[in-house]
Amino acid sequence: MESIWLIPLLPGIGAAINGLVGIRFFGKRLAGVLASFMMGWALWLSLVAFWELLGDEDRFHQVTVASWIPPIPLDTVDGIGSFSVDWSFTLDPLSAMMLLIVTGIGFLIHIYSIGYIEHEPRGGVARFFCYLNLFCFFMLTLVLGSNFLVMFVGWEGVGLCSYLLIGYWYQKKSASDAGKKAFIVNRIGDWGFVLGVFLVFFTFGTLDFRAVAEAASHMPVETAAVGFGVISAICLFLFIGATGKSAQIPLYVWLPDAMEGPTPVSALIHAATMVTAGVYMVCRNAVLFTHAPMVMEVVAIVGVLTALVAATIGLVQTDIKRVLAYSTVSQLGYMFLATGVGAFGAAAFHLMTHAFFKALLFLGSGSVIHGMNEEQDMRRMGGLRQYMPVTALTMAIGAVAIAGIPPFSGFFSKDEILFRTYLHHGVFVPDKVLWGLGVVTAMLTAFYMFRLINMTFFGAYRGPAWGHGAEDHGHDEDGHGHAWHGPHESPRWMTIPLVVLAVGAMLAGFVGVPIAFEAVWPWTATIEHFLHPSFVAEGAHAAEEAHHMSLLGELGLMAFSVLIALGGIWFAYRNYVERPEAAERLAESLAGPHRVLTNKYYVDELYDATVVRGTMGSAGGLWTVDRQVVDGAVNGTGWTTIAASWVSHVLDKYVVDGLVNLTAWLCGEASYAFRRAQTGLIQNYAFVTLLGVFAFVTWFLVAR
Amino acid sequence: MLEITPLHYSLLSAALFMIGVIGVLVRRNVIIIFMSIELILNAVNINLIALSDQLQDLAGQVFVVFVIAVAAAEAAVGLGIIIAFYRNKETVNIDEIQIMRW
Amino acid sequence: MLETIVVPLAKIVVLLNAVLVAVTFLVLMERKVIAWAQSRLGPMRVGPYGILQAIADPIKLILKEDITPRKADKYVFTLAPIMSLVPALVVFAVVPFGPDPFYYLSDINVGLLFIISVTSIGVYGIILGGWASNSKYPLLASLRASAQLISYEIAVTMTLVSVILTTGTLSLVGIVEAQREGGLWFAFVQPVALMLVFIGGLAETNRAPFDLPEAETELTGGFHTEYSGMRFSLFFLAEYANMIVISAIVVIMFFGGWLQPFPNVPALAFLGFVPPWIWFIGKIFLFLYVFIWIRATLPRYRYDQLMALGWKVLIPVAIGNLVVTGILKVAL
Amino acid sequence: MAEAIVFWTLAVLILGLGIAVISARSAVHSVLFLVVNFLLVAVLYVTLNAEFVAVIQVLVYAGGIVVLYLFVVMLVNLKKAPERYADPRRVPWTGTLLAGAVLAEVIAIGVYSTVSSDGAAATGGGLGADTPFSDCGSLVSCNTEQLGWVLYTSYLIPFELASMLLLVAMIGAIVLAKRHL
Amino acid sequence: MTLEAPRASTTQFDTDELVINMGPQHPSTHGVLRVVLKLDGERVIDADCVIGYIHRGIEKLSENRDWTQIILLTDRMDYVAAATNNLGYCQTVEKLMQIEVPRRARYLRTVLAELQRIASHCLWLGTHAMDIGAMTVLLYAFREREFVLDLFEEFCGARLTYNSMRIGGLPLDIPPGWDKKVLSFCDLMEGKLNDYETLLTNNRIWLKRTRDVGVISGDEAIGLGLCGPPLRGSGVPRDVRKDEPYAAYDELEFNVPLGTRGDTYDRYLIRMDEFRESIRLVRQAVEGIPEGPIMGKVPRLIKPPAGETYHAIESPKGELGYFIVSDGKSTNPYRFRVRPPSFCNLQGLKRLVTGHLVADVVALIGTIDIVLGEVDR
Repeated sequence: MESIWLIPLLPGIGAAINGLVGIRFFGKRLAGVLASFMMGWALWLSLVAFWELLGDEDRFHQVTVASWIPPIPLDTVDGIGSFSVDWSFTLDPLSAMMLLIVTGIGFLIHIYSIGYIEHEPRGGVARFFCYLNLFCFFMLTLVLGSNFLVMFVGWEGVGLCSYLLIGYWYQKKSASDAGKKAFIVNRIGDWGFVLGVFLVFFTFGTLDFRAVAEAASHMPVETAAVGFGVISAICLFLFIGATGKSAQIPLYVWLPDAMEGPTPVSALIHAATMVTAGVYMVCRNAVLFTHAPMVMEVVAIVGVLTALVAATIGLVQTDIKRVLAYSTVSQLGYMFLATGVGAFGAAAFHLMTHAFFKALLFLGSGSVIHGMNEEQDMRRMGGLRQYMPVTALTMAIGAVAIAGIPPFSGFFSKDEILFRTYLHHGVFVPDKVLWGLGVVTAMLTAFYMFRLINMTFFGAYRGPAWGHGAEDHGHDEDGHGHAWHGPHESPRWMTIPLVVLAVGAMLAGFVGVPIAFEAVWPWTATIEHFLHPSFVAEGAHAAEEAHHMSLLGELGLMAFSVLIALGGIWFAYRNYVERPEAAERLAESLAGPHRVLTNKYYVDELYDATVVRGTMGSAGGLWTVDRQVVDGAVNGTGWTTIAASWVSHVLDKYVVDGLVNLTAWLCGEASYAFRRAQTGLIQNYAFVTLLGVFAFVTWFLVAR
Repeated sequence: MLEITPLHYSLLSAALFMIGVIGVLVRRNVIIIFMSIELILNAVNINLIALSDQLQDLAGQVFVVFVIAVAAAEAAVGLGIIIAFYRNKETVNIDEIQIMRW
Repeated sequence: MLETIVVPLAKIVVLLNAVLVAVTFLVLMERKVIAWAQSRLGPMRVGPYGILQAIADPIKLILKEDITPRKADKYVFTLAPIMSLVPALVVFAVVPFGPDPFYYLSDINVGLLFIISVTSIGVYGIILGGWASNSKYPLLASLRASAQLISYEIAVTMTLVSVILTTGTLSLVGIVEAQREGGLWFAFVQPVALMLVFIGGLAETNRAPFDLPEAETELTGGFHTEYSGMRFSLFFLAEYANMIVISAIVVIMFFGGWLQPFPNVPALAFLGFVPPWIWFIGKIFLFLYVFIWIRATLPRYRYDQLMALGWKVLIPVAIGNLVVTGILKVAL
Repeated sequence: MAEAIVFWTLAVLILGLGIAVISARSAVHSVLFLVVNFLLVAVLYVTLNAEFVAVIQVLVYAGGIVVLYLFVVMLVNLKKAPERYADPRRVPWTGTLLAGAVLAEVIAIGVYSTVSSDGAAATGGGLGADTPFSDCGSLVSCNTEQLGWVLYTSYLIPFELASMLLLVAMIGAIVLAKRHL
Repeated sequence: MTLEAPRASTTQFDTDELVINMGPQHPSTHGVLRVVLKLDGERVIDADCVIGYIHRGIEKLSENRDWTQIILLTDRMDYVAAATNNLGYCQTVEKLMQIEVPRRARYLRTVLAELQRIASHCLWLGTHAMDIGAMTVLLYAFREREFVLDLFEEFCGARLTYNSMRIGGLPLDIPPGWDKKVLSFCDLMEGKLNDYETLLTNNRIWLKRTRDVGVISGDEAIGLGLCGPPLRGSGVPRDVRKDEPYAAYDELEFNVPLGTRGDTYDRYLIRMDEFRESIRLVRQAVEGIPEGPIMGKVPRLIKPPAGETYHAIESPKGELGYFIVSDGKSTNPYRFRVRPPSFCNLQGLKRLVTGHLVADVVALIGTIDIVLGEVDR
């Protein structure tokens, strides 16, 4: 465990090698294998660290590598505090879980990428793996960082890598635009995060998570009765940060656009790891948030609204990756819903299962896109089951998992969230409203996921023809020099990660079986017990809130949600497999809502009209002011100066210059007498020096 | 005469120093003037080394090392100037290098 | 009296004669080895297999007319070959041929620096020889040669510093002793340094592929074009003596001087029956053979390429080696 | 005795060669005398138990700086005699006399102080202090390692400054001497 | 290098031009060539070739010799490739007189010409490598050249100036067993070529000395009138054997190696390939020698009809052409003019060396492969 600092460093080294040397010199395979090897090594170290953590009583281990910022006196609320930051890393259950997710899924995605990226030019491959490794470096720093500032380094770093990777095909304008969008939107969130960090230091005088939690646990809980206090402010700011990184309302708009990046990137960054950083951060500060119930309520509302809105948009999207993107937003909403109702364990659990099945789905979609020669539109697919059986099967597993059908992983985590929401008593919102919205979202989820599966893998093939005389679909522009021979299964490099992830998506849920199943499965709620120490302050005794309900009621809820999900699946099956034309009729009959959904509620347009136009408009206004008023003033000043200077000039020329010239003339006349001493012969000057020495030595001789 | 004291070294140093000074004053070839300066520096070094040995203090030797470094720098830059000058004027006679007076 | 004057004097006489005789036979060896490399026989007439050629060559050179060009600077012209040879021979004062004081003239505590500084004097012979001839080609060649020598001297000296760093002593005997105690020749500890010193040594002795100063196809004989007879043979002697010096430095610094291979391995202890000085001289001749071998094989560098190699490759690598050595020295 | 012989021989040679340096007609000869002079000074250092400095003197002065001089002398190879023109205003002989006078005065001071100071310690180790030179093995002498310690501890900053000076000089010399930058 | 700097005027301060003579007694000018180099430092800014040191007036001399005697004179032009000189002359006269040469003679002429090419290239390789400092290759290449000379000696009795052809055919038929020896020489030579290439082709120093040295583009090479390997090194596919086949070349298979960069290294590679092509040609020709006479129907008194003709062959150095005018009355040519490849290629030297260092000059003289006997005639 002492060497956990090595875990982020290894991909960092890989990135450095690939970036500094690889882009010029490495072959494609070498770059990929090097990056994957570094990730594999990091995975191995993570597993070792995890094993050691299991054997550790404290479930907490902190390693300080070096001092970063030496103590600086800074103002805090308690007078002058000492601001010092170390490069220190924490291993506790939460970070250990994240560690395994990041290294494990990261490793699989690296391997997958070797196959996915092989048609890129040589330097591009090394650049890609450099970025990917760099991302893992920062993500691991974020996860392991034991104080806000180290986390912030990782936080910004993953933002940077996300930008770089979204814009990986930077020649494509849409890709570079999407990268910039992601970067700028994230900056808004970071603004909140940074303010939160400032406030944390100002309040607690430290940035260490554990110390902050410890200090916060001694402060009163800021319920509605107590009022909106400093902890609530901190939490709100931090949550703004989280909305940016985790794509929640109102800052979710960047994530769908981020699908311009290569698919492994979408899987790793925009589904499995980076976007969950916000959730992770909220969980990490669970103690703070539990002391601010009003903010918790806000989190829950934002979460559930995001989940619902994204799910509805996802219903009508036709781009396979965009469906998944909105699905990701929606699932992240679920996670925030969970944190909002205080179920941090459930949030983390859903984070983990989501990482599995969403990475799986993305990689599967990548495989489909790869096999369809960069085709992303689902309307051009269909019936691909027979061409790419492995992809179809694994993606179907992923879809079942996300829909929440037992015993696949999604069922356990999502059900846990819904169950906890059901039990939650809100501050502003009436009880069960959040739950109701969550259930609706669950149904929508099941529907759009199976819509995706059905449109892609079932039904008739609707894509372009291939072979001799095939219609050229403009796909030759993408620079892949190879001819397309129809949809095909992807290479081994890509399918093996799919299979591994599918197994994970199937089985990951069993670490968090609900207590209701105690009778048939003795190891219930393992993960929540495991994670619990991370969510309470050190001193606080581990009093788990008892969420009790009758066994029957709990099972009923589960059955209800499963039924809902099955309903969604059935609806999708009816509309897209049995009677494909039904979907179009439905769309026509609901033309208005359909158009709204297709245009994503016009949010982008809204932002464009308000924020972007507003900024541009005000900039134009300011420019006008600048030109008319400021420049006018400057020009006026200039004219005045010219006029004044003319007066001054006259004075200068005759009076001042006259004096100066007179002086110079006098000097010049006088210097004729003296200038003979300046012979220009250096040796004469040296002679004078020697004369001085002579005088001095003579004085010395005589005076002694 | 037979017992060599630091005074002997100092006087040797003084004599060599003055030889250097005379060289600087008498010769007109800039390069030889530079060499005379090197002689002066060496005279100083002899003094430093002798007194370092006498006073059992390494500072003298350290200073000699620095003097040698300075001499190297001086030679490099000085000779660079001579070369540059020679390229333009085709002379190294110091009496012809005097147009910057007045 | 015996200890302080007679014995050292006798050693000096023996050593100088040995070196000069070794040089004459080295010339023969070079001719023979190159001839074999070129599928020729080499000198065969004088003595059996031409062995006495080693005697005949010097005699011929000594008996030849010693021409001094009319416009040459006579004193400097005479002095230059001497200034070239003397440093090459003086170096042998500190070269240890064996472990006991019997085998060397002196073991001073700045031995390596002494060698470096004395060899740096040798460049005067070349410059002055070229200048005093009062002729274009020799002057060009001598300026080239001295620039080459000074450039490569920087690289070699820097590299030797990294070896000094590993031993902590400047004494040549101390360096060899350090290799005995370490049980490993420095060739294995400092392989980069070995390559640098060897390449630098080739350049400093003006040997192929760095034999620009005497590139006969380009500058008709280099700085000693105007020399003949005895004075030429002094330059000649100096060059070959320098080869021996460089070989000796390489052997002492990297191949354990008089030590047998792997001195600490008991299984190889039987090699101890060979006297140390034989090991030493044997290794030197091995390196001289490599020198000759390279000359028979490689074409010649161009002057700018040679300087680029020195300044852009060898010196940076030497500095890098020094830094790495320093870091390792501190870290270990 | 031996020390005296060595000293006087060296002193005479050093001074003689010094005079030769400044009086040689040809600059090349001057350089040659200078080299030999430096080598002899190095020998003098050895007698004063400063081997390291002696070797540095040979390596840097004789092997480096003077080679530079030689290069320049050859590059500035003039067809016309470099010292043909003499400015009428120069004062060489007065200067020489003055230098001689200063030397005489210095000698006088030295001799005078030797005669007058019995307790040399009072003047801070006066020049004439008749403490004989120490043998090898003391703290100061014969010790390259000691010199290294002092150089890298007490005199570290001057040492680094000297290296900066050399760097600056190097760049300056390149800029000055390069024809087309 | 401010040695004896000739100064145009005192206003030009920065010109340090140095004029040095390379040759006529210089080890690497391949004979008595004198090159006047104008140097800026070590960089060549101008070069003038001074030739004529061994001018013997061969062209004028030929106008006073009868047609058969001239063959002897042609031996003395490119004295390291005498057989090709003979071939060119004989074919020109045959063209003038419209004599049919028997097939056997044509095959034998091809064998001789290609053996001569191998010998000439051996000499070039040795001296070129020697100039750049690889002394061992010289002796290796000369060893193999000796074998060729032995073959010639066995055929015609001479080792350098063969006088090996006659107008209308050959003076002698080959000795018995000669063809076997030629074939075994071909096998030997192939192995030796690999030896040379091991020493040079991938040698870093060799690459440094030849790569990108003396680069000349194809257009420029044509403009300067270069021919032979220097022209083909710049990628111009010009080979008289292919373009205007003579002797038996139209019946044999061979490739014309071409360079891409036009630098010294490419010219080196081309000549190494030409070695191999020549061996291939010799093999084919020797194995395909037909039976039959070795002399065509030639009148006892050779007296071509009045007229003029030009005929060129591909000598080892390049395009060797003869221009002959006959007045139809006398027994000697009215006008005799040679277009020597060495002379034409030497004109490119100034262009090649300008901007390079002095040390490259020897490499470049080596790469254009001149023989002063041919340049001066």
